[in-house]
Amino acid sequence: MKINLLYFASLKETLNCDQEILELDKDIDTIQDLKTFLVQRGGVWKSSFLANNALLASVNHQMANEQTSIHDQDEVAFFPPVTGG
Amino acid sequence: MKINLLYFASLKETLNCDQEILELDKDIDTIQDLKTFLVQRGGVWKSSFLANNALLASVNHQMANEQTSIHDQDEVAFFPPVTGG
Amino acid sequence: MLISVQQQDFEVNKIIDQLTQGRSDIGAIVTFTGLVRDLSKEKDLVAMDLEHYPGMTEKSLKSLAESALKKWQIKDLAIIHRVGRLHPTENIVMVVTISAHRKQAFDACEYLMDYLKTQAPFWKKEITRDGEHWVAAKQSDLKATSRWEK
Amino acid sequence: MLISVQQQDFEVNKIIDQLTQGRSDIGAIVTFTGLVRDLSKEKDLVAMDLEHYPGMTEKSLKSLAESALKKWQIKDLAIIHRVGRLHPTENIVMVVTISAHRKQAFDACEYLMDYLKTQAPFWKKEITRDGEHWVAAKQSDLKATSRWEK
Repeated sequence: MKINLLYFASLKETLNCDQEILELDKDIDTIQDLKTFLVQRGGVWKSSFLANNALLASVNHQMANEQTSIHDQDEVAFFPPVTGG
Repeated sequence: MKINLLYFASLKETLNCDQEILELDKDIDTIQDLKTFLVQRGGVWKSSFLANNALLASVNHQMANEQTSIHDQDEVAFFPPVTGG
Repeated sequence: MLISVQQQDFEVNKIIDQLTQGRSDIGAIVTFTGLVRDLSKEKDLVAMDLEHYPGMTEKSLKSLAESALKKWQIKDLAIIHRVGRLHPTENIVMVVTISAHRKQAFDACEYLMDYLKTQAPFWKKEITRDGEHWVAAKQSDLKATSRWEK
Repeated sequence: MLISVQQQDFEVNKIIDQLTQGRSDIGAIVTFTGLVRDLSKEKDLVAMDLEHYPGMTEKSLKSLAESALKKWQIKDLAIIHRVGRLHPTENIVMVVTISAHRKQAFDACEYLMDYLKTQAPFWKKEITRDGEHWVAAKQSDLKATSRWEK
């Protein structure tokens, strides 16, 4: 399946990446699976997605958690805790 | 002693009086004494100052109570509970 | 501190500008505006007469403002109250508080309105198609005020 | 309901006018305005960059607004949030609530601000003379939000 993956704020800068289209294996079902996949890239990816428990995720503009499932054509995003207002 | 006495809002209308200069006997020391004096006028004065426990009083622009003392040249006012804002 | 009892209308923007001008330490501005409303289905409220006690009203608002500046971490505040004849949808009162953080500005603004409603010598008379009547003081306003005394 | 994520500034008066136009059932208007402040004594904050998640931010504000309209007896509300580069003393955010009675307007406005601070995808980066850094989320904001869940 194919997903559109976005990164925001400090995470975007750390990864030096704001967006990518990802082809994923069928065994990646949830946000947790996706994080594990990203950790395997090593370097800043490993440190960002392994260590950072405060990291938030959304699927199709809805806040998500580790168990939220991912489907083909989804827009998934990772970002740090929000600080607007 | 001489005091300047003011009435406001519904009380002013009931008494049909907004202000009077009063010459008072020396035995009138407090707001309570003044109320008793006004009750003696009878009619609407009696009903207004005897029955109306919610009536508020001020002496020289400060909120007063039954025991607040009155002095020569004071500005005293009686009025119903406030309803501004 | 900006305190005014006046017949003419006020503009929220202008009061905010007056309070914040030349400051860079303000992170939060809270305003409350009270209006003449007509809640009856018949829309029978023609006007509202606002009476006050000249001299005492201003002093009472000033002393209320001073107590708020002591009680809350706010940088400044404004209280504007209109008097005379007002009509439905017209402004009656405005309170503005400015502070570094939002919680203090919110609390101070509510505190000021609660006390103003029960302590400042203003009286409302409603002019309706069926006649005139003085607005009765509300128990809920007294309760709202008492919560700050804990 | 008026929701906007925009680069340009807003005017409190105009937002209030838009919300209250043609209504005579409004007795209370509460506004909150959040500004860029420079609390440091050295006045070393040069600018604030507001990043957001286009698409999700608007949806998140809309769903927050809907929850407030359900939870509180308010007649309408506005949420305006600026994005892009802002400077000290400039407006960041404004929330307006209108209702018949003041308590509901105050509570709804605080509720909206608390949730906006912890739920809506905005991120602040401070540009100072010493460099840039992302603003950290505050524990106090999370606490402020949780009190509405009781």
